[in-house]
Amino acid sequence: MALFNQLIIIAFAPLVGAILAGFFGKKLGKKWTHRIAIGLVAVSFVLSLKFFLAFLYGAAQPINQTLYQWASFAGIDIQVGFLVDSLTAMMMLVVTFVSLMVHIYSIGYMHDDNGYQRFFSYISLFTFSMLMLVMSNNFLQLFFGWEAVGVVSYLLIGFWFKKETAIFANMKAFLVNRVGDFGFLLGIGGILYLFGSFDYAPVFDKMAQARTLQESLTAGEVSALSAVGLEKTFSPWGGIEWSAISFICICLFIGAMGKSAQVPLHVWLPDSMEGPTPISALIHAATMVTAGVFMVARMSPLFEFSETALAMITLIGAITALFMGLIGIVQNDIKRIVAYSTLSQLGYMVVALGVSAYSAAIFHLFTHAFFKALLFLAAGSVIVALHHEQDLRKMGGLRKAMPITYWASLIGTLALIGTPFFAGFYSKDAIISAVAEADGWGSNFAYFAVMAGVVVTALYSMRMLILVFHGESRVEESAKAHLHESPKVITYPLILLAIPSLMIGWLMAEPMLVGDYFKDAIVVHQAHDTLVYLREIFGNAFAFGLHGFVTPVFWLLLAGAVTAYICFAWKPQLAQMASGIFAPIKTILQNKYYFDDFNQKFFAKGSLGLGRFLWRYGDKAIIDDGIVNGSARSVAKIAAKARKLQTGYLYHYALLMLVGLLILIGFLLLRG
Amino acid sequence: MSLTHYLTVSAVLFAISVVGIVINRKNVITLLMCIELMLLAVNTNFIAFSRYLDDSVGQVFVFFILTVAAAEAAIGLAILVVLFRTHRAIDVEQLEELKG
Amino acid sequence: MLTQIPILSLLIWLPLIGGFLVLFGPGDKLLVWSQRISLLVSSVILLLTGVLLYLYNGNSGQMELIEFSSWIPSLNINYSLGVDGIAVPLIALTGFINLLVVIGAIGSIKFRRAQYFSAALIMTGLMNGVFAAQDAILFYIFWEAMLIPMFLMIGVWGGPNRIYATIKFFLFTFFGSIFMLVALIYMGQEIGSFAINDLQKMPLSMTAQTWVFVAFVAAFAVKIPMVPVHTWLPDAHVEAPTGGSVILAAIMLKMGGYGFLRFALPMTPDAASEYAWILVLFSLVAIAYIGFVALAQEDMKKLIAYSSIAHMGFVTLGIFIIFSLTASQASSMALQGAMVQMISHGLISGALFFSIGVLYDRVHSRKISDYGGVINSMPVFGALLMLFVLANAGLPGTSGFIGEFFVILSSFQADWRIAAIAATTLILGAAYSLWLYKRVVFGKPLNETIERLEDINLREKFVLISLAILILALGLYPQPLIEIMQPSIEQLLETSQSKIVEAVE
Amino acid sequence: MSTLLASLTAPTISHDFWPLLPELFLLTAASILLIVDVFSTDIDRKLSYNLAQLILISTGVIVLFQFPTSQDFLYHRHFINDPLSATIKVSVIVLASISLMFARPYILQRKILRGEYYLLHLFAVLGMMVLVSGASLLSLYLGLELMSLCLYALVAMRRREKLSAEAAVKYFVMGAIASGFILYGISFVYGVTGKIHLADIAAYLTENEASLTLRFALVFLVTGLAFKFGAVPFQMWVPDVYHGAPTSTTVFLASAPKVAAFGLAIRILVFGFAGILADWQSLLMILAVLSMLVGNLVALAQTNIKRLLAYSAIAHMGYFLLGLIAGNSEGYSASFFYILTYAITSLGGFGCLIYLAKGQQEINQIDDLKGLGMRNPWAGLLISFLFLSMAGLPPFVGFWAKLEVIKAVLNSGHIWLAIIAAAMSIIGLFYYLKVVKVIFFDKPEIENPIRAERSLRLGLGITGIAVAVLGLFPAQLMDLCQKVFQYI
Repeated sequence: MALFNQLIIIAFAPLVGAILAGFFGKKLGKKWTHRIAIGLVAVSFVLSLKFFLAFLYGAAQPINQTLYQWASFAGIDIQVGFLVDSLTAMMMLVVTFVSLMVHIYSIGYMHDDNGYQRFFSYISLFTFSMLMLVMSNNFLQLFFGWEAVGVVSYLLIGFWFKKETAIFANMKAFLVNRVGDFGFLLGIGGILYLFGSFDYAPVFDKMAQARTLQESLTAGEVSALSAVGLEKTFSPWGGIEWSAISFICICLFIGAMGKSAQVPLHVWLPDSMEGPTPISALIHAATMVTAGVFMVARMSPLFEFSETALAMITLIGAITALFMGLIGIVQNDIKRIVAYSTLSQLGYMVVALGVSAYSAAIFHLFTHAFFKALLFLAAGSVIVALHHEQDLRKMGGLRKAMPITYWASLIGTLALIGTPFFAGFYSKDAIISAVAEADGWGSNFAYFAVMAGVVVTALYSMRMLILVFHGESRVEESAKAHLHESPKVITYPLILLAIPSLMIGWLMAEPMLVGDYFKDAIVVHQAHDTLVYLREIFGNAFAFGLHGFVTPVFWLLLAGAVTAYICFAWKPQLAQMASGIFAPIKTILQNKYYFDDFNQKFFAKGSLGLGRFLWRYGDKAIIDDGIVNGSARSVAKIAAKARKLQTGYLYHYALLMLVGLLILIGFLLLRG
Repeated sequence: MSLTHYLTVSAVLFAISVVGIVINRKNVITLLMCIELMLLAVNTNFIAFSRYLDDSVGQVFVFFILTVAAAEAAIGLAILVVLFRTHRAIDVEQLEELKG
Repeated sequence: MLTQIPILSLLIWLPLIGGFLVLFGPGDKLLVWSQRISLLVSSVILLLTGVLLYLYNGNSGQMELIEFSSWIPSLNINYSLGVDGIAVPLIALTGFINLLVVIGAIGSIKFRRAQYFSAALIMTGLMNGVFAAQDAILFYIFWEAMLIPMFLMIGVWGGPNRIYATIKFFLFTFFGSIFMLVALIYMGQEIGSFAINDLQKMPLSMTAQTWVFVAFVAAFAVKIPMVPVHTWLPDAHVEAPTGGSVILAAIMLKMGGYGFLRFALPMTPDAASEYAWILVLFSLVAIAYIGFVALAQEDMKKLIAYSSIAHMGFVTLGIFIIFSLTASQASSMALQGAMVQMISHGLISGALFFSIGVLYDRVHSRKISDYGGVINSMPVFGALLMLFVLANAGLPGTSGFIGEFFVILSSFQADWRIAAIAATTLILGAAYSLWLYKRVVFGKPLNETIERLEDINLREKFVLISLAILILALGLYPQPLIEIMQPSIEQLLETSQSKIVEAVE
Repeated sequence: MSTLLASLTAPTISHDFWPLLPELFLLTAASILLIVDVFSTDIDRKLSYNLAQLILISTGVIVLFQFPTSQDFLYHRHFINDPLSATIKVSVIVLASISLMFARPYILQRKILRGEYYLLHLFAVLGMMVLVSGASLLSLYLGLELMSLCLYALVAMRRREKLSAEAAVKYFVMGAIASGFILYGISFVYGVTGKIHLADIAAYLTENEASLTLRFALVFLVTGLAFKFGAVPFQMWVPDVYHGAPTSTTVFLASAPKVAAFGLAIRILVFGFAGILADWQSLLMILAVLSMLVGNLVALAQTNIKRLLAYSAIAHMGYFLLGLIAGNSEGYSASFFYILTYAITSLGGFGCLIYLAKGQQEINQIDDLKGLGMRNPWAGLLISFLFLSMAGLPPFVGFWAKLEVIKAVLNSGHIWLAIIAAAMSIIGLFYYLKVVKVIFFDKPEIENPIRAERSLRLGLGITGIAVAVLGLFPAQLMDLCQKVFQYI
């Protein structure tokens, strides 16, 4: 079977599943619904795996083919098509695998929800949209997938549409994402303006030319760009000139900030936890939120040419990585902690992008997908066991009751904090070393941030682990009674995710980090190549793992872990003391740096107020009452006055007639 | 006496008649008389001109005007009678129901 | 054989005749009869539009299916019809919407039904006339005559404040168009012909062009409507019956854009390019300002009405941005955007007004605050409305996206700041659409009336689903529509350019 | 009567009376009817009515039979017989007969059971016929007076009615003043030129420069014309008379005399004073603008429908004058088309008031039309046709009328006039819409459906349908209106 047809199957099988589950779910019944949905996702998983392996063993060439012409006129061709190279293949694998896991997991998690079929159709639809996003070979389709995943996430966050918080959260998520898309669309506009095409290929070719030029003539980027005619500039107002490339890159990155929840557009992600836990794992940890990272990596040929954009990316990533992690420490909602850790991990990826260690970023994306999905699903398993109880303070000591879940989350946590040999270790160390290498603007701060982030990550992760599974149980009596390990449909996905979390790191680190797996997908300029050092010291995965124990990173995470142990397991009163001492900081953290309050007060209330104002005074008062009805009124007034002339007295009539006559005569005389 | 004198006379007559209509507040009969006066002023004009131009048409015209004036007066008086029947008075001032 | 039939005349006169047949027929006494006739006629019209699409081969971009017969020789006014790629889609839209309106009316109109049907049919005929007329005066007659049935529709079946609304609507539109009439007569008696084609060719001095252009803008800006002459629309929509709102939003507004494309651009290109910036400015105002105003509405219909104004802002933006574009590629993209936006807005706003009608028939209120948690009792409706709302917010994959996308991108070619302002619709549009949806559909059932609502019946399903299908189909594969329009759009650009040369020398 | 005139100005009565046949026939027939009516015992004068209609129709037929193809002056050039006069005659007759249809049931119900009523109609028509064929100031004057006197009487016809009497007095006095003005003007024209034949005056004006006195006289003539049209500032009588007169008379008053007056205007201004066109053009401009302004504005404030129609009539005269202002045959034909169609429309407009007036009770207020659309959809539809046509909306004939005059005035280069006309027609639309709104949107107080006599339904049907049909196929009438001016 032709490769392209396989791609079509990969993309559209989940869509078929979604349609069947959505329209015929009630007829099919729960059992057949999930069977069909899972089967179809499994198909695309298997095929994606095939592609991934093909690329991994260098057997495959990138495929770039058009499915159909979406619109074509006046020399503009906008198509729907697939570009599959190593990067895409990896993303496809991640998406389909996690999605498959979540599908299976959902059988158990959503078991007695009357929106069962709807849920399956949604997650299948999401899988389709995400695949369309990653497999796209042009900006329009990218944008389509971009918005489609946004919509499905909107639907899924608001899945329990009776919960006021849920339907608030999903609208918030969509709108914040739209803010990002605003920038993204402008970026696409810039692409069309600069390259006159929507497809990746011409863009990348142009940039490749520029790159070769630049490396031949050592004169710096502007001359190279001008040589290929890309040195155009935009001017926001008189005087100031922005280089078009930087403008485009920043606009695109604003889109990425929306999707990948970077400060200040991160506010939607914690609230998105209102949705069912499986989708938190699928969408808000593994796949959708990483779309931004993927997009920037995909656009690496562009970003490489914009120091400005890269610096901005570094900065924002660093801020997110550190400060969002800090919030995680004070959260008590199990899912929210994981959410904030996701934010901070996304920060890590973005920092990596900023220092043009794209492959490190993507690798972290890859590993993170597994262990974060794992953590979420484990949390979900706990939540189910406690009958939808999410508060840490009502948990504890669950280790014995639910061993599988415990071990799963233990592995996840270790991977997350970057314990050597675990998946997270390789990606995170790579990022840190890359940042250390970087000398771009803001890279020092970034280095500090990622290092501090290690401690913070260890702290909140261990805290969570301890408060949930260790110590004495704080579970309510009602729940305690039938507290037991979750059913197989829940535990099997945990196990299946635990395995990669454990070993994917040292399996893949070699080809992906230091190898040339991404050679045909990711472009890095010599000047920016920050993974050089890593390559030197890497040796092989095992050696690197051992080397991990002697890096400062390891000691930092140990410090964090130990602190967590002391404060929450050994001497809880210390935690009380600390929170007493750092009370002001704690309040700031608990209020999430007041981002939400500000948005609510300023943007939400503000724009509504502005709308009311414009409506009352612009439309109603000035235009309607003033101009429209006003003129009508004045005409009526004049009419009433003019009517008085008709007094009814004969002699007035005669007089007027005489006057009229005289006027006419006078006029004639004046005309002469 | 030259033509202008006659014209002046008729002009004065005409003016009187119009002014009469305008200032008269009381009796409708007066209006009828004013109208007659107006026509006479016109007649004077015609006679004068016809004499001046030495052309008989003007005088013929006058005859017609006189005839018409008679008919007009007849109609006017008839209407006056109707008015008196309905209003029990023939004051001009009372004619102000139709207005606005 | 098909090529022999005077398809355009049929499209105009069949609905008119049908309308009068229903009007003077037995009326409500024999309601079934009236309904059957109107349904029959409407379906035949839709069939005929199909035939039209089949007969029309838009490769030349010239007028096709031309019909000509002398009408008033003394004034050289003729009954001449013809269509190009700009008119055909609008006629098709008209036929489609009309059928839905008639079907939708069957259940929801409670009194004087037959007259309602006839009003709808008559309007359809007249609107087809507007799009098919190739003689300026003939165009004006259809354009103006169409106000009368709409006036009656709003006034008879409208809401509590209908009188004010309908008279406001009539006067606003008349105010605009009367000056257009003067302009048309002026041009016509200058060259002794009212054929649109001749008027497009005739050279005009700059001053003359300016005045004529002002008159055109007065007419079409009111119709489309542009800020600040838009205030008639919310009132008219709020008071109009569902069908009235649908026709108003889906087709009547499009006439403004059609008029700009057919008259203002080719007849007065120099004046247009001279003052394009003003209209671009007001289009941007419409997009941003109206976006905020829509956010503040408490009445569902008013909200949708305002969103229509914002969406029409994209049409005018797309039309007038071309004058600051150098690449013909970009300008045809802009015009494509404007046209697609018109068609898709016809579908989407129609769908939204139908949906509101569905709610209104059940709850008899348009206030958003009287709703909440509708989805609990009306899941199917909720799902469909979700699609429409997202389409209204310009979601890729729905038709609502294409127009905005093209217009924004092409205006980026002119000046990225214009694009930036226009792109705020991504945020504002989503904000008011989704907030509306949240308040009306999501949440717990507000009260037991909401709890006991029955979901849409077969008739309503048919109407809404057929709209949904079209919206998705257009969004996923717009190419057929674009192919129909492209040659005419190039032709239009051609005529609008060439005249500039004439007038310069 | 005009035989008399012919005999007087001619040395010997050796003339071909053939062209005069319609007038002669009408005169004799009317006189016979007078005698018949005196002896008829029938209380509601059915016979007289039918006879009157018969006479009108046969007169019309005669006119059509000898429809002139050329323009020739007869009887010492006091009488002109050309397509224009013939056309106006026919239309006047038609209008008169339709208004009689409307009048019949009205006067039946109100016991205005005098044969005179029909007689006066006939004589008024005779007056108009003479008027439009007048080729000299004398014959014009006589025709005018004959018409006016009959109308005065007709207004006073409801003799128990206070308003009717008041209206009659006002109309009479003002009319008399107007004709006084005209006469005064004529006298000066005669004085300066020494001629009373229009042709001679025209010739005089081509030969020598117009003296101030002559233009002074012209003002008086124009004033008289303006009065007959009811153009501002000589409109004061219009609303009062339309209001006070019995509706049956108003119907007639608002239609036929306007057309006749158009004839008068053409004769005097175009046949006589074409030489000083610029002068009367500028005078008419003032009148036109004022009329459109005042008429539309004040109509806005009316609650009485008869007065509303009266003021709208004033406004329409403003539009109508635009055509004359153009000062070329195209403009005249536009005006002619306008006045004809307007006459038909207003005939219907007032006719519908009669149609709705039941028994003794009158239709005065606009609100009396409430819910007509429900009580009688057909009538509602036809009546709204009439009003929309007056507003100049397509596809009704009023639109074409406006289009033609605006085209004419644009053609003559007075763009500002066209713009004023357009702006005013917006105000106009507003009050016409108010009427349509009352007809269709308001709930009726009395639900009972309206049933009316056949003649009424006929009259209303003719006018209403004519308005619509002429709207769709105006070409023939337009061509006619242009043909009649081909001799100028």
